[in-house]
Amino acid sequence: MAFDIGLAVLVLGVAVWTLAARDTFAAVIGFVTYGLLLALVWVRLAAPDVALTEAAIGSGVTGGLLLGASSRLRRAEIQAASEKPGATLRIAAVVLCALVSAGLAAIVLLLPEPAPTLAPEAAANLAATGLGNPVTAVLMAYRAIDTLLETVVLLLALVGIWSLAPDGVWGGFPGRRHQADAEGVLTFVAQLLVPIGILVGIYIFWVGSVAPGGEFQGATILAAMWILAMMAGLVDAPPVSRRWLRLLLIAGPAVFFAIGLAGFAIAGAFLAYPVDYAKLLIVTIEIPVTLSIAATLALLVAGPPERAPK
Amino acid sequence: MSDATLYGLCGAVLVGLGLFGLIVNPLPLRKILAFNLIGGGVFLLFGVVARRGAAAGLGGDPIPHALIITGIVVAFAATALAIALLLRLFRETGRATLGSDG
Amino acid sequence: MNLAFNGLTVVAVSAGAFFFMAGTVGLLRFPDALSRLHTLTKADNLGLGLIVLGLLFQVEGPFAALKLIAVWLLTLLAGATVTQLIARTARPGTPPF
Amino acid sequence: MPNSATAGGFLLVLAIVLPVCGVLLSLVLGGRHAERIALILMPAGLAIALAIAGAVWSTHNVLQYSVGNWSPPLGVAFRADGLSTAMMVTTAVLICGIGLFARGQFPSPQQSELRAPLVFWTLMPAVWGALNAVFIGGDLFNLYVALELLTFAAVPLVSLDGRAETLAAALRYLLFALFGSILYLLGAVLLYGAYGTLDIVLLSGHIQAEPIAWAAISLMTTGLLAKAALYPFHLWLPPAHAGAPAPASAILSGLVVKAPFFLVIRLWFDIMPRMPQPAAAQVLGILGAAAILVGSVVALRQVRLKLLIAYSTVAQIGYLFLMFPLAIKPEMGHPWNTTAWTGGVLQAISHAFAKAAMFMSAGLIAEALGHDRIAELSGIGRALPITVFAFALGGVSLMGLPPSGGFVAKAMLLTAAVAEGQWWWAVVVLVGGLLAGGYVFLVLARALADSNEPLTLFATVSRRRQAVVVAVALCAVLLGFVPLHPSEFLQIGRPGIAVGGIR
Repeated sequence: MAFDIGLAVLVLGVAVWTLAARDTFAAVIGFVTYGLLLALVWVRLAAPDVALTEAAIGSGVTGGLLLGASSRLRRAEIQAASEKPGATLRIAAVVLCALVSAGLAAIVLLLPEPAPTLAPEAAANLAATGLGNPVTAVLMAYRAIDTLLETVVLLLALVGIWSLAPDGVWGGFPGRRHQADAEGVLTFVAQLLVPIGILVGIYIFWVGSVAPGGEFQGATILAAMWILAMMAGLVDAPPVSRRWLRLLLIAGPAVFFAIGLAGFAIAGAFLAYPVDYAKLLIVTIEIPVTLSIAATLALLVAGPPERAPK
Repeated sequence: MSDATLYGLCGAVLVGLGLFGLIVNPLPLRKILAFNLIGGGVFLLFGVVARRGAAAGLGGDPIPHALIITGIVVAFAATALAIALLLRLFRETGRATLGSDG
Repeated sequence: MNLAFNGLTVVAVSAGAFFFMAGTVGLLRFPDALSRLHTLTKADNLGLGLIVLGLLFQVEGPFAALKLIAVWLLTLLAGATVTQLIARTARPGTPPF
Repeated sequence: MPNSATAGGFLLVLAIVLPVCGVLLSLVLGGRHAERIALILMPAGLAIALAIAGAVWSTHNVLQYSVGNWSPPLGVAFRADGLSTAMMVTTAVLICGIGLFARGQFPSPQQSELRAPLVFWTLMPAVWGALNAVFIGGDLFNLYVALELLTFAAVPLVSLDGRAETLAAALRYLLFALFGSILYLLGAVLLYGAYGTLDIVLLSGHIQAEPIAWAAISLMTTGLLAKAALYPFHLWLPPAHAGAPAPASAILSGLVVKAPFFLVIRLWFDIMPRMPQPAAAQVLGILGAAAILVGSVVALRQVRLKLLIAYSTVAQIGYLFLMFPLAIKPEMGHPWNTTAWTGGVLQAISHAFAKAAMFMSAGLIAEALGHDRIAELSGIGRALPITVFAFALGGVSLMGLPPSGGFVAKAMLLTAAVAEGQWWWAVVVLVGGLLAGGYVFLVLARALADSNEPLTLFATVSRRRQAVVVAVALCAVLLGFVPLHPSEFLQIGRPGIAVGGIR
């Protein structure tokens, strides 16, 4: 229990520091630390899947994105510092936020004692999905429609980011051309880490059906490796107009829809799986979805096209 | 005072802190950062609800765990779009602020 | 026999903890991002190495020992990569990419 | 578990799957195929919406479908009652109209692929699919994902032409939308913590009037009000809707803003029917009244036409929320409640058509004149008579003059207000109508005045696009012939409502 109190205080301390830091670069570093500490909290709350996701996406890729943005916006910060809001707004904000926190804290203490839960029902139906990991069963079977719509949400976010490209370079290369000298440490270390990272990503995706892990965490690690390869100058981001890239991006949702619609014929309902083929179908969906999400996350970080196509 | 309740209180304070950062800080990049803090707090509350619902041999209720994973991925997509908009605004106008009000 | 192992573990882990403490002090006191990164990588390599060394004595099978060493090696590799990337971003003046 | 779906459940799935598959296809094929795919989707989606309406009307019962054969609370259910079917048909008809109108503005070239056309023709079906997902969703987290789908499809539409102020408007819109959806999610978390389910029907069974339920509902309502741009949260709407290209602002103001309003209805009328909350409903009414007054007054002082119409949207959203104090009563069966309920829904539908017509006609005027400054609109009435006529028809519905949907909606709100003794809402409705008349006539007077020097038109506007705008405006007028008593169709699915009426 003492460890939990220490961890909770540390998380709050880092959060306060992230808000109070004057320099955005320091705030982003604080945010990444906050994300990793939160991953520790998830382990303490017996949610390993969420801990993986929080570490990989919550603090990893988001942290990388914020880091890149803070360094690009460093020049704009000097003249913006003057726009501090008035004292009255700050006091009102403090009062409002204190009320919100106090209310939420009171509610946490008021939560009903025999906590209502769906765990028994989820565990009972686990056999029908042929999966070992109940979280993956919820994501891919019980609430498969949420996961399906979420892959489409990622795709729309990417279309939204691509729509910010200047008209002249549409169809061109996203982001800037990263340079790194060939003999440098970064290139060497990247060449060593990328294969290992891909191996770890595939393992985490594969183990997801029986143990903590899954497609989102595995896809994020694969995306991180692609981002690392791009930033180390090993490979350049593919131009946006490439047909294979767009096929790769929509492969996940397309297969998900196809098998979902096939469910009408073979299992009587949309996104339903026949009991004895359930795991096979789910894994058949998860492979393209993992590849699509990995590509989408990497291109979300790369940003809109900035260099004209050849 | 189980550890779930402790983290619940921690989540409640995180939501308040993030809300304060979102309202007060004029820089959009810091607002996005504060938004991610609130997201962390809300998901922490959801995790506490899951931990309290531990039953049938599971460490926690799997439904909220799956919803939190979906929520984290959606929150990342939102952060990526907001930052792309901000960077394009900065390239167009040389300013990284939202003009007069917040 | 395990008394000796326990003794070695305590010594190694506390040495590791000392290096982490040294790294944290460095993080707080050094002026700019680059020198801070330098101290952190030191704490990471040596501190974690010593802690892993200390834990090797407590582990029950060779497979778990290999897993611990793999964790250390992967942390080293990932740490070096991340340090390079952050250093490139944090270097004032020159455009990062 | 046998799927408790009625026969038409398959249609509900198609209503979401078809548009989203269209998005995937147009992203891969790209180029001119995106426009062709969108044009194929329009009649197909309209047919599905009408088929769902037919199924709901014939069975006179809610169309329910459990996805994946997992019935709630474990799985997610789709439900289409009278209200969601009416909104789906409105969305289908309006998207077809806007799609035809947009063909002139976003022509996709034969061989190469341009940015704006591809993005528009990809995101329009995405908005459609997201709206359908919001209208038939039966699970609070599923509705959260549908709301995010809608936000990510709508925000890029605002900054489609890449100007600096539209980028700032899109960023502010996104920040408000994220603030809204995180509060909504927080409320959903508390409801799950207290009652162990996120399904709307199950929740309405479990929920009691206890502090945790009040906190969750107020958080979710605040979040949804931020997304629906009701007064004090309306700052982001005018620059975003005015900055977007004409078809995009028609979609944003006509349809996208209605989705969070629809969810507030789901919250207040479906989840908490038995909880006594007349006082809280008065707060919503007061915010609505404030939105009407602020929106209308600021609209009167606008210099640019598109900003005037955007502020008019802020005002008309206020009307939508007047429905809550009038239609919410502990004993829900009272006939006046169903009158106010029907009036509120009709206001949402007629405003969608009227506002879309006004934004599209403003787009045509801006295209023809090269600017949309109201002061220099004189002579446009002679140059583009059909467009100005369509703008006037939309204005008639906004003001609430017969025969228009706006009139029927406002009349029902008025009768319900007077019959229930809450006369102050009647005063607000009348003042709002006068102010709306003010800014519509302001524009029409300038447009119909004949200018002394000859008008130079930048671009000739095709007659076909003007005909589409008039057709959409006529839809708003045709709604005026809806009978003045609570419609039986909208009552399908309401818990235990006696369909009384004004005799």
